Amino acid sequence: MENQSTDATVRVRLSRGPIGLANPIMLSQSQTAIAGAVMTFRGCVRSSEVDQDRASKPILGLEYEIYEPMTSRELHRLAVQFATKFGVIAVDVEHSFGFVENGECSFVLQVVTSHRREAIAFIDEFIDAMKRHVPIWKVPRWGECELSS
Amino acid sequence: MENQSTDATVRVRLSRGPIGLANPIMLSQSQTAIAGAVMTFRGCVRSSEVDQDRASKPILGLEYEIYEPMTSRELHRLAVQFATKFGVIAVDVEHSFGFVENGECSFVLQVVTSHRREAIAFIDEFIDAMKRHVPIWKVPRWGECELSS
Amino acid sequence: MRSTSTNNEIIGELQVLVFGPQARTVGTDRMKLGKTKFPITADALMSRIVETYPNLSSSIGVSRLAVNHEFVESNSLINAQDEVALVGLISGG
Amino acid sequence: MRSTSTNNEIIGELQVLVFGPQARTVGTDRMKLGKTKFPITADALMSRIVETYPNLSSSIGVSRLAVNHEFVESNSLINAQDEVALVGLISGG
Repeated sequence: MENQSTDATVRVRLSRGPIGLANPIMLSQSQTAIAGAVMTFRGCVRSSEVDQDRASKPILGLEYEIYEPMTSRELHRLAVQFATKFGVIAVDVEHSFGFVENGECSFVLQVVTSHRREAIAFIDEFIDAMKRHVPIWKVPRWGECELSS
Repeated sequence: MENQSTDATVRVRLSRGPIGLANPIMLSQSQTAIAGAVMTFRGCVRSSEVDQDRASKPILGLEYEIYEPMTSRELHRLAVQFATKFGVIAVDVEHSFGFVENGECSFVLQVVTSHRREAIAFIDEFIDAMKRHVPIWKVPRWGECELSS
Repeated sequence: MRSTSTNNEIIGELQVLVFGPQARTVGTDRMKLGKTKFPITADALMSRIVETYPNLSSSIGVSRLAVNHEFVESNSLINAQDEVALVGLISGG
Repeated sequence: MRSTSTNNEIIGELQVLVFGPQARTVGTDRMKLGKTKFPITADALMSRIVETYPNLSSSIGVSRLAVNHEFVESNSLINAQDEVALVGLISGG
């Protein structure tokens, strides 16, 4: 857990429910001058999930749980770590908590770099690390009739 | 130049001048059901370019030249080729021609896939191939006073 | 957290937060481990969790403990006043 | 395209489209190669281009010919009525 510094603009947000189209990252004039690549990744909820028996079953959506403030802290820590590694200009991370219906998006990652390769590497490695280290859980809300007897 | 077919929705456009925020790709209901990853790459004009002497010099922007209909055809051919390779759901390619001022964007690539890895691989390989095969040229408009004697 | 102290040794109930699919598995979001001797290492606590909640045995291997919102190593010591969370089966994105 | 035919051999001026930095280098977007014998291979045409426009010698190695809007192999034959373009120093994105 080394202490890292970066010149990158890093923003992390957790939002209740689905995330609409992300607001573009605002850049300063000096950042714009060197910003050659802007990449956005949106993770969206598909209409089926694999259940415990490895069968694909229809879902209504996913319920996301977080553990604040650890979730925000880990997202921020990883954003700074990989922004430093790849010389990123700015990064914006937004993740949902609560229910996200299928067809909607639960995760938006935006990154601005000088060149394409750093942007691609940042997105790839950040998401890998997020899936290993950031306390975010999803629970499917299955699409079949739930008995309300 | 094999004849390839794909189920992907492929759209290619060439636009005069800078490209604003891209319109999101419209998906059918069956496409939305399996769309887990939406990636957007924007290529933007930086405020300096390397000149013939390998020195970095300020520019006002870049003048893009195309060679129609070959430019569109090659973009479409590559989009179909890599969409097929990576099982892409939908892809949208937009490239500028004419003058694009620095700070503005000249290229927007959007791709929709089921999972992140295919989206990243598509963007990486498509852009590599574009830079090798698609007839698009850029000419810097240098930022220094041009003598108009 | 109720605890009793004897000769510098604290014995008490430890609550461990649990989330997502694991919380569904154990039927609570707050596991209770009675008569825990503090300090306890993370490793020893993991063992006690599985003993007490055997349904977690299939997922404990991919789980880590967070103490006061930071991941800890297996030999870290956990004290009675710490906030402890089981972080397993995470799946952001 | 003006051309004269003698014994199935066509001799004429070939125009080759050129773009971007290479067009700036040669000072035109339409290179003219007089007295070209058709058909001519892509390879032979490349040689003639460099002979006629020696300023292109540094970039011809990264250039290809497109005939009727498709890239061609080095041994492809180019005829008098074909539209020919030099595609080099491209840099989309």
